[in-house]
Amino acid sequence: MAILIDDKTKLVVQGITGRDGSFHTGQMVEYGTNVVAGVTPGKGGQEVHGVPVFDTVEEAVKVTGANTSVIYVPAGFAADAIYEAADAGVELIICISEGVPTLDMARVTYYLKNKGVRLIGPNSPGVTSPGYCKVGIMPGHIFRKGNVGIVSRSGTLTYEVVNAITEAGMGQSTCLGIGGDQIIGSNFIDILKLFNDDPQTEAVALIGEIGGTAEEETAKYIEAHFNKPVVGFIAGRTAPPGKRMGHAGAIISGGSGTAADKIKAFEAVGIPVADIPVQIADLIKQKLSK
Amino acid sequence: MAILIDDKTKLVVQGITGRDGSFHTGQMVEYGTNVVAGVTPGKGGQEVHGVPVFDTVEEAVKVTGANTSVIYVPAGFAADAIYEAADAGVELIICISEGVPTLDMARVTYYLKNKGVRLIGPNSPGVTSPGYCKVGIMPGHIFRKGNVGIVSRSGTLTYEVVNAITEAGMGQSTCLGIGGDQIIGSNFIDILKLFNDDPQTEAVALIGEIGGTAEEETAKYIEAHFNKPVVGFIAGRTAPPGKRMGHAGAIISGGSGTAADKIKAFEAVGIPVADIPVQIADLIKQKLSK
Amino acid sequence: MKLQEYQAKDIMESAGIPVKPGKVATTPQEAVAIYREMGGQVVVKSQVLVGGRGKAGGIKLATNETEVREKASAILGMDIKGITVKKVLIAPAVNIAAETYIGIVIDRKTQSPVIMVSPAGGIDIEEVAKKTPEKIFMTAINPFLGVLPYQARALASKLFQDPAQIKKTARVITLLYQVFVDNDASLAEINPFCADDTGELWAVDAKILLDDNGLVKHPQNESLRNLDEEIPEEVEARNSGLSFVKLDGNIGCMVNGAGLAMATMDIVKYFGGEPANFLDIGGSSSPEKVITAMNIITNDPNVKVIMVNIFGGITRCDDVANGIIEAHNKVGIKVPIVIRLTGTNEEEARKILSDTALIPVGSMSEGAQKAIEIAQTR
Amino acid sequence: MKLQEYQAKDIMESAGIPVKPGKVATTPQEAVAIYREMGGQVVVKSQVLVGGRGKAGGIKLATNETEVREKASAILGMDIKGITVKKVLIAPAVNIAAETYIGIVIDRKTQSPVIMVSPAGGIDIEEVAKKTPEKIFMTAINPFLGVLPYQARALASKLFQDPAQIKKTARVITLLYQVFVDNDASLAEINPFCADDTGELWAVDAKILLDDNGLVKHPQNESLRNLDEEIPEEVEARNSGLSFVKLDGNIGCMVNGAGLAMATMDIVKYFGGEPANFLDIGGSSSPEKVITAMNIITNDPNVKVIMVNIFGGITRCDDVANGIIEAHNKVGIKVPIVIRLTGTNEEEARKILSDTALIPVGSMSEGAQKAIEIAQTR
Repeated sequence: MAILIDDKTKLVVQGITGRDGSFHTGQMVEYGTNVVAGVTPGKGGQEVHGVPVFDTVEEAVKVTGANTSVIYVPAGFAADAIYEAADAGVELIICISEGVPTLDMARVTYYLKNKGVRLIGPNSPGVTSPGYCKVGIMPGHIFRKGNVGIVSRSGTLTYEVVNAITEAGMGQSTCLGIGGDQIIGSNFIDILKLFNDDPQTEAVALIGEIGGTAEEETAKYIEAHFNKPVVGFIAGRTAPPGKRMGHAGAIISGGSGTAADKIKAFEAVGIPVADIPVQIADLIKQKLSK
Repeated sequence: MAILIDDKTKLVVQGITGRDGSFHTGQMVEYGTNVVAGVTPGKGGQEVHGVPVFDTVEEAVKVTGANTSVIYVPAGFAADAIYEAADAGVELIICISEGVPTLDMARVTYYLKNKGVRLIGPNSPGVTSPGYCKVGIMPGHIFRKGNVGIVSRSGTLTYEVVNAITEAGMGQSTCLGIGGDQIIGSNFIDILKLFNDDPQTEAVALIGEIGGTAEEETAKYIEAHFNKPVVGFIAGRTAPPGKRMGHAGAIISGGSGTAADKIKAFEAVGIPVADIPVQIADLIKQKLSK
Repeated sequence: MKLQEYQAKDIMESAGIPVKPGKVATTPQEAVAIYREMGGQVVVKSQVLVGGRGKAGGIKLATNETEVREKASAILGMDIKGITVKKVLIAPAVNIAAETYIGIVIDRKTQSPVIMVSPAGGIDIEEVAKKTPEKIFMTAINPFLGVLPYQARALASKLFQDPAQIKKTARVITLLYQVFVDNDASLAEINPFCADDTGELWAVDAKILLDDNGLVKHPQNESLRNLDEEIPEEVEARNSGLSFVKLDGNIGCMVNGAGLAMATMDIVKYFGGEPANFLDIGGSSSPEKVITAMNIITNDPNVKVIMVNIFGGITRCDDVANGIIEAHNKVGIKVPIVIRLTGTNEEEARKILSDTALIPVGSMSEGAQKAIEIAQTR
Repeated sequence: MKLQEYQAKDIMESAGIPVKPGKVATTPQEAVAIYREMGGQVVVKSQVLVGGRGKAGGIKLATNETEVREKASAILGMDIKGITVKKVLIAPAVNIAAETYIGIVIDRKTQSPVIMVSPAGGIDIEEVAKKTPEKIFMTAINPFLGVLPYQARALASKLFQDPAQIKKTARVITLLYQVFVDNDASLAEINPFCADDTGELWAVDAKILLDDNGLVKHPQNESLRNLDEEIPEEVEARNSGLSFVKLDGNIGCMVNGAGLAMATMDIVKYFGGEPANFLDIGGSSSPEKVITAMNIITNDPNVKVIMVNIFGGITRCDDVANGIIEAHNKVGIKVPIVIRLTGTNEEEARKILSDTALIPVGSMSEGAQKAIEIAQTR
């Protein structure tokens, strides 16, 4: 099964002729993702790694039946790309672009809510369902099909955890980054609902970081509604207050959003929190062996 | 039963301290409508015809449990009043104000669609369910409880029809004006759906006029989905093209929106069309006696 | 409210849409003076609010002062569909290589603005819609989002192939939408939107209709009204909060409510008469309004009889009755008045009207028939 | 990006928010010259991007030239929380009768801007939130609708009772929202928003934070940066597309990805070390970026060892390896480098790094422990 993407995924790549779009299209095709189309306005008719390029998402969807989109366009154009994908009837949009203006996202998320379209990101490393396909920028070789779902606010830190799980002899159902920005399309709870319903997923690793209160709300949700074992990690225990730690959303402000608060919230509902990333694999193993 | 308003209606009057708002509040109270609150910013604490006035709709709803709102504010403030009512949790909003800017209404209708709030109007004479209550500006004394539903783009023309039906010894389930503007909250089809489900309503009089193609679309809908007898009237057979006939929406433009087209569309699906308003009563009588 | 071409171009130009800078002249002398500063080939265009100016000879090219004087003289004072030309626009001519269409209207079905473009510009878009509908491309615009860049780009690419022209056209579409929204327009149109022989793009003709209901938000736009080309009675009616449309018949109508006013005209026609006008005195009618209404109707020498049809909701019948009596006294109405009053304060009104020269009737049908009978005998 | 009070006031004033017109001085002489044109009672306010200026003595009243010179001299050059005051704002004093609070922030939960108002102004809003949360009123704003008139009115009526003051405050709330949106702010705050003894309303202090991600839409706002008050290395990092935060430890960190960079700092601390910085070299890293990153880290004399931690996704390990080698050659790095590379093009990277002085490790834990060991022995 897996969540979000699987063997029914037909992908259109927005910004396919750019440096990142083109490179990762090659990587995705190589991994086995069914990349059916690319879009760059004015470049319709070209091909990238054998994938046909269209001028608009509407055409791409009409011709190829694409149902999922991944966005590699520069930050200033990301909102427009998301609207275009949503209006063209794409069901799932995965936005990799980093640095999208926060107010653009406030409008986008309101619009999509009313349209019933799911957005992952922006500032997401993408989604990988090992054995099916990968969408985004994650390195494919570290994955192995298995029963652990991974959801994270980070990119490379997630790979670290994936790697640890794979090296510990386990595997992943679906792994995704929800993005490090303040306003994002799907939050931890949205994704946990999917993991809850996915028979392949037997445990979940939740990788949070400083800033906001998403982890605290997620802890409450897990206590009330989530039926599978969860283990956690929080990045930024040593982060000073008032400083943006790379991600737009990773900032301790007005004393709220600290790692300590989040760890406390997790532990209060029985979610063990790893001290260092590699421990996550051990914690999951313990949970699953019970 | 009736539709839209009945004995469960708890009305809040927006713009209650204005000339029209105050006069018609008196009329509605006299007719037996349960007017629970009025709103005029800065005039909270006053009373109008025994109805308590609040500063905001939110307060009015909180204190009185109002579930329906009627709006008598000047055109430039109508959109804000509608948003306020919708945000306060009112389920049905009836907007009497005439001359609301069209683009304001484009925004309002999009907003309400996503909120699930029903709007009648603007530029509506209101809604009357004889025997239950009346909301708006219709003269109460011409009504009589009965089995004929009336839906109209007009105001006074509707009274003419109501009067004819009453004088012919019949009565009305619910009578309403959907408003004469280009963009309105509820159209003929929205209302016909309600009449279809209302056991009290046994026949419907549909009063259209020149401009747009709402009547043509309604004819198609009736043919496919509507189960009760319908009779029609179209105002503006003698209207010249390109001239706005009072209502913002009553204009024949580019050869479309003529009375002839609309009459043809009605008759094509078996809806008899009266030549003069008073004939509607006869046509209904014939339909109901079959 | 319709704007003249030059007014529409002024608005579009200040929004950043490429328009050849022209000037308006009311005399041939002014036209020549404008030409002296401009030089080259110019177009002399009559400024009237009716279509078909070109076919009527109201648009001419000129390449020197003599020609400008001749063409301006010929066009100024010309009658186009009943309107006398009082202004001409003098603007540099564009060497047209391609003519396209860009327009924005309100669409009742989607309840939103719709942008229409067509590569077949320069002719009436309704003609294109009839003959070659496949050449019209439409996009409904979410009123909260406005035109999105991807939408503007996709529409622009239906008009031009060259990437630079597509980019510029997308910008013009976005700016035209801004003009539409910022002025609460009901139509904003560039037809033709042209590429010249160097590839530059120009709005060669422009049309804007303003939403009358939107003027409350843009009172400054009231100054753009072209009262010259309106029927004076319609202007007077609007200024008094009445809605009036002149027709050709001899039975004056005074009604409250637009639908009932149309139905009243229709019933006059149905029984064999000819209505002289549409007149809606609206809700909340004051005696002053009724007086103005009576004045406007009786200004028309064709009117042989007046039919008053009032069904009171907001309008109180006694107000109307008082107004009619006052009007009678002040204005001295010479024609008979058939009057039907029903609804709020009907009794009071009847009392007010008793012992007057007015002819009371009990219904619309009776009123129409009575009015026709009187009109035929006078 | 934080703006100074005078910058925030300039923006608010041009939006139409009532602000007493002040001017900025960098010397006591300038302050006096400004005062000469102004007269009356003025306030001399230090312009620094840290809170608590009043308590630190950075805000003083003055009523004549001598006082202005004295206060300006005292404040200019003063140290407030580590920042040297280089500018003072001279502005007419307001005779405050009531102090309120108006602020707008982005709320992650509702995913929209939220307007907060409080009748308890003049103190830190977080204090109010803690001590008297019932005195804070919040409204989430639909990003498509903006502040609706009814919302502005309802919020304003929480601050004042007088109808005229409510009306003006509602207008200020609406304008402040416009400022927030037009500049893609992440915070726009007036604290205190005051009524003076005549009932007039004034934004007495103002604060704006701009969304760094929004600057792409408003490049002109880049000129508002206060580089004076930033740590030079952080500025250099930003200009090179890196994300850098200086800390107090002795183990320099260079990592790709913000989450991994935080986790690297955390693991250093976990094993008993002290990180010298947060440094995210981002995705798509070029050798040039790595060189800049190395330069920035080694600028810090505290740094005794560098821990490089790269997990390749977009970032290619061979790019990073090349960058480090180049940096070594060009910059001449004197401290040992512990390096962990895994992910895309890992093999190529390993080849590039073989036969160099770099210390390869197999995991984050190993890297952190190795780095700590080195730091302790140097």
